[in-house]
Amino acid sequence: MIDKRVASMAEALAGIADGSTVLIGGFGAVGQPNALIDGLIEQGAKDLVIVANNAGMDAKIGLPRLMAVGRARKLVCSFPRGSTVFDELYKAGRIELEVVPQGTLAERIRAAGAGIPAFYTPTGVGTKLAEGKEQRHVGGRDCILEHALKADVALVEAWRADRWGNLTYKGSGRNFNPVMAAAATLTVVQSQHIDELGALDPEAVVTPGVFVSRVLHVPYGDPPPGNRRAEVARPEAKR
Amino acid sequence: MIDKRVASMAEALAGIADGSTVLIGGFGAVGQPNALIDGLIEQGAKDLVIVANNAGMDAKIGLPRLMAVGRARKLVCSFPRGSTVFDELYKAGRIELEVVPQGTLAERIRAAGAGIPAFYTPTGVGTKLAEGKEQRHVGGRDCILEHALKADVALVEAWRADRWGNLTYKGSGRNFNPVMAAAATLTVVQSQHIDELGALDPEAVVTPGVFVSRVLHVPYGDPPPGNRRAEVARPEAKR
Amino acid sequence: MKPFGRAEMAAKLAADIPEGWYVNLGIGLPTLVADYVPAEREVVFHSENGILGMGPAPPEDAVDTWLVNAGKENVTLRAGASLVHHADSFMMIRGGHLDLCVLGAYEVAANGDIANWTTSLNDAVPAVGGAMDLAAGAKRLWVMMEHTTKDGRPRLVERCAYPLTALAAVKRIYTNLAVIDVSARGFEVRQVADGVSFEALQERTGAKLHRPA
Amino acid sequence: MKPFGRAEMAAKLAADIPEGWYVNLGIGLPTLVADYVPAEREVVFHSENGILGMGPAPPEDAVDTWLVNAGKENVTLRAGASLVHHADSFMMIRGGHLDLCVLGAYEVAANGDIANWTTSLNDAVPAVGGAMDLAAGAKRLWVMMEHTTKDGRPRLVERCAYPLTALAAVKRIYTNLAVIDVSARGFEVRQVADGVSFEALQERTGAKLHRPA
Repeated sequence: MIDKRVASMAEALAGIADGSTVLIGGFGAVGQPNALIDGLIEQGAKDLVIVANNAGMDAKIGLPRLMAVGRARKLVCSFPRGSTVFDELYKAGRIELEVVPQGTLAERIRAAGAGIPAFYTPTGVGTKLAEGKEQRHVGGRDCILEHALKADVALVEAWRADRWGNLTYKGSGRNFNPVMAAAATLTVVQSQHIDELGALDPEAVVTPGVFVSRVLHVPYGDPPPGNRRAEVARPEAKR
Repeated sequence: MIDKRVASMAEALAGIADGSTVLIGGFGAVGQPNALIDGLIEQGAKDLVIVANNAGMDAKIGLPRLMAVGRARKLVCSFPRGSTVFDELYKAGRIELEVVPQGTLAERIRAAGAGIPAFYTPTGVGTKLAEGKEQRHVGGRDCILEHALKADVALVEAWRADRWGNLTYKGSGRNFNPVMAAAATLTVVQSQHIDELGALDPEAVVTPGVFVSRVLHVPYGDPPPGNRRAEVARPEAKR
Repeated sequence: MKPFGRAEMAAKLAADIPEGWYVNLGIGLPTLVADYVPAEREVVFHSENGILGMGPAPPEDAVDTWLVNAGKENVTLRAGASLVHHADSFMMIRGGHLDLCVLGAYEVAANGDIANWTTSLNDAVPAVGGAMDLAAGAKRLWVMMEHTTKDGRPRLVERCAYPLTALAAVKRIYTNLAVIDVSARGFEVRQVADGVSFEALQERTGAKLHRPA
Repeated sequence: MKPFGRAEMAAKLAADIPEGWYVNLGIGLPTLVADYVPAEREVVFHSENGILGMGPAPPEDAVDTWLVNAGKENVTLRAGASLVHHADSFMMIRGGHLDLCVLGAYEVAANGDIANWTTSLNDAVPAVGGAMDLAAGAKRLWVMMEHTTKDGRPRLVERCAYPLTALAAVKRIYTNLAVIDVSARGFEVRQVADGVSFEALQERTGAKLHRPA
């Protein structure tokens, strides 16, 4: 019987080595595998290269805490702004940063999962982020060559999972999670719900189990409220 | 009001020009937009470059008929075998053929939809299909450079559609359809069912409407039975 | 001189979006535009994090915290919405499927170059988000920004001083003083705020302005 | 000499697939393998056209014609199955996520080269399907084929004469006469059919055979 469910956090994160590249899903506070990140701090792996869209907000949980306790050597990220923890570490020269355009980041991770070692893209041409990259006119546009971003570990938050590792997500919690799940050697999932095999509609599975290594049941609850809308005089007739 | 539904086949296929590159979904008989192909014959566009996984089976309908009446200049295809119509045209030198590995075909079409003009892949390296292609060692393997396959038109069969052009598929009818829907300037859909806007679960939409131009309601029915299994002595205890 | 307010800028831009367009609104000022598109004119709003068909902010007592936009604000879904993952979401952006993207900017040059992601090569924390993908990928890029910096330096310039986001990408600019097209000739003034003369606008602009052809 | 029958070849290969593997079976002979994996040993079968978790052929009175495998035969779904589009399906193949692919072949060379898609450079209609993707992408490639052609020429050769499908890809070969590994040394005989001597096998093989180390 294929059973990717694990009973404990220790089992979920067993074997993650120092120096690993770790993909972490989530966008804002939604779809962030915070329990797994806290587990990774416990687990003790250090010198990590973390790949995540944001550097996190709340210093007390998840990614900022991982960085605060000094486990991250480098952050690969599209939008590291807003994290006081990262800010201080970065200014102190205690963490490296690779800024990657968000779409290029998603595509580089997808490429790793899809066996595409490199691809051309017009995104970033003529900017500071293209420095040192091969440039080429292809398909009628100037492009740069970007490489697959393959990882040792992916930490993923799902809404539903079964023992084969099939996953669904909730709302905008999907974001980077399905893309990252396919791009790592070891993909560890914290899932809000665990279903019987066969309970998930085959048409509705977003991440097929082939991409998943371990599933831990973490009834994490809902994410905290998002940011407040910018204050501005609103018109009478809203859409 | 956004309303991509059209009332007639003529409206669905209006404006398709001679010389167009046309993506046609389907794998075997499943998910093939046969009504649209027959409509395209009626519409009259000629000198077409057809991109499809198979060359079709039944000479009386769909793609083989399109080729039989001389509208296709070239077929881009992974598995053109099994079509007597194509066979005869090809042997008579009356149609060009570009054979593309099935995964490279899917990825080239996906790349067109994703704004990736070219990518490297190990598939095909050292084979006849790599001839004339740039070869490069990248990501630790020998790879060839493959280009996006962008099209003027995509013909797609869907199971459900709404007036915004959101689509779902049925069973293995998904195949190339969602990939092709995103890769053409004009994407025309024949859908078995038309739903009210909002009836499709946002989590279950496979092709978001942004990729779709026109939707025609064609309650086409079920595909014919597939091939028979190869005959062989079967063991007592089947799985 | 009576400059456009932020709400006025947003309304003005919203009025220029025809029904049926697929639109991505950048975080900050551009987000306001959605409030000025009436629901009966169907415009489909996209958010980088995988939402197509985003609706307005929810009432405070009915917030679904599983739905955030690119600015991490809670949002709603309209009928007809769909949810996709990040690679599929950026496929819409990078594949040229969005009709319009609206971004804020530090500077726009007369050739359409845009600088909007970092104010200095030695920024403490540079952050680009999806700006480069949007600027390079959308069918058209419009910018919403103040016409000048707080200390009066022009943001519409001959050549951007700040690090670029994309080359020759901007098609139109909505500022507190004017609406300006970026054409082959450079900056073309479409509209000015009440009491703003062409000459006064030119004075606050770092590159030559043209009257519409 | 008592060669393995087709069913026996399929059963032998099936016995070598451990529980938990993700497996793609090529059209034709390899398709039979699935029938010999008992349901209680969970092996997940993949089909190029977007099925993961394929089950056996349906009973004749309960065919869902919306489900076909790569050979266009009607199939079923197991509990735990999922359906994806073609690019996502080939992502599983090309991204190295499948543990095993089993293909038929015209020839396999001692260095693991495989020729299985066209028998001549001037074939009337060449057709490759997913063979090149599978051969280049799966974690391991096993081949099932007759040991020789109908007129007795070896299919296990020093160097393929037919157009190649992939370089150095094959790890093991199941023929009607033997099971043979492809190692750094070349062909290594794991097992022979009853009454087939090593010498008789070598005679029917176009490259040097090695006894297992």
